Amino acid sequence: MFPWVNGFKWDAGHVIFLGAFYTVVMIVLATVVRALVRSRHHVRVEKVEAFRWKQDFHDLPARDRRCRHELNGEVDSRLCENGFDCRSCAKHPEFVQAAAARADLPKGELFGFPMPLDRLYHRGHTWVRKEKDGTLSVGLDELGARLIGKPERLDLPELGQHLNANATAWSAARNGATIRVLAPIEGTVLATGGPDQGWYLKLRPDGPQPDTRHLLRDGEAVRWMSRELDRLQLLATHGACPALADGGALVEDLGAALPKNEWAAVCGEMLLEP
Amino acid sequence: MGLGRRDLLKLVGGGAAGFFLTPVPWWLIDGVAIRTESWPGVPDPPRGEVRTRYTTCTLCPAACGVRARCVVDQPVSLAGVASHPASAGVLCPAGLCGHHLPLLPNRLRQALARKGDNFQPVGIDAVAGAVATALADMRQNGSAERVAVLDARPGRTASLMYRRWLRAAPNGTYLLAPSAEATAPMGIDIARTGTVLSFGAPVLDGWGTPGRVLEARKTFRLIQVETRQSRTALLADGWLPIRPGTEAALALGIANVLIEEKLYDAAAARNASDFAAYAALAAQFPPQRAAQLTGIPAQTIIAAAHDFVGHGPAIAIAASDPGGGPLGEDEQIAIAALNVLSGSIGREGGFLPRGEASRPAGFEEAALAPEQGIAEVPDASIRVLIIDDARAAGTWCWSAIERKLAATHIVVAMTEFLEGAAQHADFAVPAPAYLEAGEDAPAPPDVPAAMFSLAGALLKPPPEAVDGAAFLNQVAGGGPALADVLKQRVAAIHASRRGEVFHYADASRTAVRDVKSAADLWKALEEGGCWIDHQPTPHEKPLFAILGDAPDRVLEAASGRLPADAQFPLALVPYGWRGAAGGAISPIMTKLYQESDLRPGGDTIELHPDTARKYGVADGHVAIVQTRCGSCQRRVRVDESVMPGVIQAEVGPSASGNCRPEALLNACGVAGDGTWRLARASLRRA
Amino acid sequence: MDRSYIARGLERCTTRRFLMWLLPWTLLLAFGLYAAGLCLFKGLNQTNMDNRFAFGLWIFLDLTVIALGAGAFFTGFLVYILRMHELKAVINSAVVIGLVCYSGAVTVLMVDVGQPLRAWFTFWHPNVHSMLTEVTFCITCYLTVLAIEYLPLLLKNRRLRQVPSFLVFEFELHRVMYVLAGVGTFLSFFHQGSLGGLYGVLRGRPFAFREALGVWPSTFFLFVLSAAAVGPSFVLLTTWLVEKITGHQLVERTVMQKLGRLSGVLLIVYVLLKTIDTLVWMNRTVPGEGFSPQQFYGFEPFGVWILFAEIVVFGLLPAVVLLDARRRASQAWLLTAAGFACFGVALNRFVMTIQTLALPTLPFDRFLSYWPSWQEVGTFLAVVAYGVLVYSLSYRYLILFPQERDLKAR
Amino acid sequence: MAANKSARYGMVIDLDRCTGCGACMVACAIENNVPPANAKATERTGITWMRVHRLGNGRPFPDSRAVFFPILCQQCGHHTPCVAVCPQNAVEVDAATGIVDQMPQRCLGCRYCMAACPYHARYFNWWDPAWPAGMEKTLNPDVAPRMRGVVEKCNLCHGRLHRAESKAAAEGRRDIAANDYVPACVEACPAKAITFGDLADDQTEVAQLARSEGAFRLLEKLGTESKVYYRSERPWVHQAVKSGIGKEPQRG
Repeated sequence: MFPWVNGFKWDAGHVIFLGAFYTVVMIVLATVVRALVRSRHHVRVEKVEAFRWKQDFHDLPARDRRCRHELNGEVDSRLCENGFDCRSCAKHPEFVQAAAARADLPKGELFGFPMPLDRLYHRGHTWVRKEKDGTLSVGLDELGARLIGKPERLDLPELGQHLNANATAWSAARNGATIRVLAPIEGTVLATGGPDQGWYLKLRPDGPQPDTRHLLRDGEAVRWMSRELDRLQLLATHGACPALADGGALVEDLGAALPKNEWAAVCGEMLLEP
Repeated sequence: MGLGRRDLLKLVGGGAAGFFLTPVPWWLIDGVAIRTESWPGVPDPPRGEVRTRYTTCTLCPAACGVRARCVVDQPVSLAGVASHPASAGVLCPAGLCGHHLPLLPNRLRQALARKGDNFQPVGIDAVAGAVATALADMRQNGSAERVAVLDARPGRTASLMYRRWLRAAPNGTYLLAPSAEATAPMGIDIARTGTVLSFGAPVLDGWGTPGRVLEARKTFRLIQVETRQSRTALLADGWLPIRPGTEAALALGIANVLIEEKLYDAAAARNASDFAAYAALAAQFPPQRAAQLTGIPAQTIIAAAHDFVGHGPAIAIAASDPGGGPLGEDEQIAIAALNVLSGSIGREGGFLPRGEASRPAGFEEAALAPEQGIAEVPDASIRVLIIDDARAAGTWCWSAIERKLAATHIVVAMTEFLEGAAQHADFAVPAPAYLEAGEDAPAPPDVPAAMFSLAGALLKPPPEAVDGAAFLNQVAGGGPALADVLKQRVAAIHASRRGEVFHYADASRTAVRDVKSAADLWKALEEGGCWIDHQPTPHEKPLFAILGDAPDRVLEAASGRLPADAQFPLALVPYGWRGAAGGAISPIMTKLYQESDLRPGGDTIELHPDTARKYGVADGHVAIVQTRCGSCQRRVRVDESVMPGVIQAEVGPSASGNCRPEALLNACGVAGDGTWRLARASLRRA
Repeated sequence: MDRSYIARGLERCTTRRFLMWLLPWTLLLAFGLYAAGLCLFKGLNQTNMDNRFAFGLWIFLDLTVIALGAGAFFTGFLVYILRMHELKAVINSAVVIGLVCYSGAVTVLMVDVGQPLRAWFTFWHPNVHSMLTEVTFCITCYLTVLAIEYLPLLLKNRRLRQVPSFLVFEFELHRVMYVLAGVGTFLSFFHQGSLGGLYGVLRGRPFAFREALGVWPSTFFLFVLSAAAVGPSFVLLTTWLVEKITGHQLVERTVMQKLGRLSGVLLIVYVLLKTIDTLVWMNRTVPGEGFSPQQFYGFEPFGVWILFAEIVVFGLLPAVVLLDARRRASQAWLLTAAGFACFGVALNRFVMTIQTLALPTLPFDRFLSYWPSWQEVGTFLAVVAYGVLVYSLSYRYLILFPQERDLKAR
Repeated sequence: MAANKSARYGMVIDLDRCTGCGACMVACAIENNVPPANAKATERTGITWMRVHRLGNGRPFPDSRAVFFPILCQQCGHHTPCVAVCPQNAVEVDAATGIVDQMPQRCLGCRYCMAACPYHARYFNWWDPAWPAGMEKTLNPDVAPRMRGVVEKCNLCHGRLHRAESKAAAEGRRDIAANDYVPACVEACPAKAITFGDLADDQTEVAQLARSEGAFRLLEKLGTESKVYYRSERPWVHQAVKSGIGKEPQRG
């Protein structure tokens, strides 16, 4: 084992064999230690949320990682690589230009499903509205609201906490499950509301001009939403509970309509956490 | 909550990592490893000064010299004494582990008295008292019943003391043990023998003095007449697989050839008073008839006869098998007669008459009870029977002795173990074991010169142990101790100024006449030495009768001992090995019986494949051997070398360790001539 | 009630049913541990092994189990080194199987040695020329690697993920997985090989002895190849089994066929080399040692048929089936062939270990038979039970088949 | 002297003289503190460093013949099968004597060496070494008993070699006297069938016997260069040994 241990000889056999052994041990050790050190570092600089989103996004089934431009019919099939953050996407601007060129994009129709277009939507079913005072209010869109319904517990971020886009904005507990809601945009928490206020967070954007390119707007948002409704339908029916929608209108409180486990799963799917 | 858990995990993880950085784990595993070297189950050999001491082996009549390697006083290994005049530096397996015997757990440590089927502790004086009252009673009403001592190891000084004591006792009878290798008046000059014709004698597997015999084997030719392919048969120059119980027929057949072809020593024949009668008897056994009786082709018999005398000096020997017991007296006569024809009696390389170590005053033959065989004693005649060394009696067929006991009788067994005959005794008296008894070893039966060696005690016997002499003194209320008589005898040898002393330690020899005092001689013998007489000189032989008074009995014997029997078609042939046939053995013998299949062992029978097939048994089956007298259950071993129609059964320890030959021996039953080596049997699967 | 531990969107049976499933295996494990305990505390006299049958059931099964566990390293090799991404669908499952097989085998080896407390001597005073040293070193190292590969799966558990440091660590580990896969491949190559060498070097056992290529006997390479060949087959079989038991489709059919094809390709190569090796052995090695090959097949029940069965019935046959795309397409053919392949390798390990020891080498030797004692069987059953338990728990609480969720949603 | 510096101790066993009495086995067990068998032990689980087998000529009565074949560690001098396989160097060939040494305190009982040995001369301690109560007194102080779970085998009476060496040292000799070092089995053989000595020294009786007509070694073709020779005048014995492995069970 070691030169000073009885039985060790400085011959080729020992040198090669033990050499290989120690190399392997070193490699394995180094790899693990490196992973440990790096993760320690990340934890310290609070990259956790970023990582969580990275992984969650990575683990999303392909059909949930469709590029917004595919939904928009601008491209046949495209998977998003950037965790739905178009701001860091190289292709996004090209698509935008292309879209601007042609104005024949079909208009979405949402049989009376309330979807105010005065705000920008995030794939995690939250919305962002720029207020006069330059703050951003953040809330759950209609589908999100009906999904979660009246949460039993709600933990909202402390005031003054800084949120990153796609980090956990707040989480709501219901039916023995906790559902994380993703922050649609980065900013510092100024005030927290709740289901009754119609908004959940008021944020101070990082810069004077918050970059909202990654959020869905107008017709694109509508098309996306209609697709989401179909998806929801699909999910729920797969779980074999028909009464999701009566006459096309989504029931008020899915949390009550769906069996507990189903509900948790559906929420997970819809709010982009695997 | 999450935080708490995180901290806990950090603590545990960090702790674990830290622990492995400390030397503690290394100390632990190292300690563990050292622990495995001193495993709790491993005994620690005793340390101490290592000494070499000498004594003489008394486990069998061979009386081999023993060199004992002792730690302090405890022998840890035994070996032969180089160039010993009789044993030539050899010990047999049993001798090699003899030092285990005194330590065996089943050692008899106190006197026992039979109560019903089991024994209860009793004082030795009580035993002596019981014997004494019996004797007194017999004296009073002068009954014709006998007081007998059955001596498993005749020829010792202790034996002389028994015989003298018996002389004084009412109808005192001194009995030789049935299977004891008799103290023959003639020794065999094996070193110069040309041809040995052995009738079942285990010549190469524990016969006479193995050392001497095996050394001489280089020079003599060996013809083995034996049913079984024994070790001797395997290594013999010729093997005559003979039908059981037809030895006499073969002997006479050979005699017939020799006489017909005038190949015998006419001069020697002239000394036989009844040679004519013998010749007439032999004439009835031409090779064809002998062949028909023995199952050996006539040609082979003729060839054997030529072989026998062709390479003289030639001797014919018949020995009792350690398990199978003695050969019938009449067979022995027929076989011994061949020595007359080969003229080997009283000649170099043949049988030489030998003297005996001088006896102290008062032990002249006249003052002693005569030696007798059990067959000579009428049935139901023994009132008091004292068995010396009942352990060695493990291979007797008890019924042979039982039938001699009177209606009311006392049987006292002097023994180290409650085995063999001792199990049938009324009293068992603990005797000193091998290496514990300060006694003498008589001359081996086959050594031509008279010998005398002391078996000095290397170990202290347990306090309760008494030797035979001491016990008889207790019965008689006084008498000389064995040690004193031994001293007297040594003095007598010194006075005779004959022979020389062989010193075990350095293999040197001193003429007795050069030994200053009897005390010096005693010292020399006790420290390890033996006295040996000069080689006896051949002398012209006296007139004697070959057939004695029993020509017709010999004829009967020769006509075949084992008549065909429809109900019991098989021949049961018991056999044993001197090393282990007699009761207690060292546990290390498991190497031979349990951990290897070197020897079949006392729980098996061996069959020829055809025999096995015929009776529906196969290797490993348990079979029941049934005879007229009894039955025993044994594991079957199929072996090509076994004679068809024969069941070979070893009398000895079994792989399972316990040696219980009784069942087999009882099944064999005792014939009229006191032998049990032959029986008709049937076989079936258990 | 353990919902919160199960990844969202995976269908798992109720806790009660799960416990009912675990119960019999737990009992089996308890029994097996008792048997093993007897062997440890009373000594190996509890087994039916003896001086001539120094190795028995345990070594045979260790060799087999490790061969089947090779799926772990081989799939890892294909996914991370050769970048066959479609096999990602089974890599997690393969890792768990590998972990189970190796840890089980090592545990049994611990019971198998007479002085387990001295097991570390092999590391302390290694005889680098001994195949067993190579095996010991590689297997322990590889077991560590497997444990590390298993860690991310574990940390990905829904509950554990909530601990931020776990989440990040898992992320980091996942990024270096290819390094571990590489190391694992390296180690596996050597210990699978040296397991073959184990018997191939036995000059004193003409039945097992093989010519050396470099420092290793030919069996070294045959074992590597055969292990790599059945690894995928075994993964395939287990996946199918889990699907049958749970009633969920877990991977795309194409993945299964891919595995089948891989097995087929390697198996055909193996069969070819094995045949050549056997011929060399018969005509060169055995005569060189003063024996004739017939002598070894003269002892019933181990006639020539066993050789035929090993190479043709359970080697060539499945290989051909697995290589034929049409047959492969049918589940029945695919699974049967995979089963045959696995059995063939098991048979090969049996021949190498048991038949080798049963055969006499000296004129007065006997052909020996051996039947394991219940303690031996029990100890092995403990490993089986342990494997089932670990796998069941992993399947329930971890994500072994990433495709499962999508397939369910279809 | 050089002769003993690189001695190759070995023996020649004369099969024509061996009577199969078993004295060698008993003497060996006593010398080397090999315990009596456990009650459950069989001929396949016992410990007999020296074991006498019986080789028959396979012919039926009355033509059947047999020889006794004492088997001990054959002290292979080349390709020593057990040395190469031991994972922790518990087996070594002593360069000075050519004796294959087993170190029980280093052995972990993997039994790989037993699988490797074609002569079946290695034995495993399946049980704790147990002597009947009180008989530990008779153990040889020069040899440590082995614990359960390790392999052991003949080492040509190691204890005796050390005794001879220390005797030589005490008398200021550099090499040991031939008759100071005689293994227990050789000493005990009543038939004097075993000749022991230094095969490297052409002058010794053993070396000459080993080269003599009728001498052979077991499995010679394996090239293990074993140092235990056998000899027999009987042709069928040579036949049986050449023809290799026997089919039918042989009985002792």
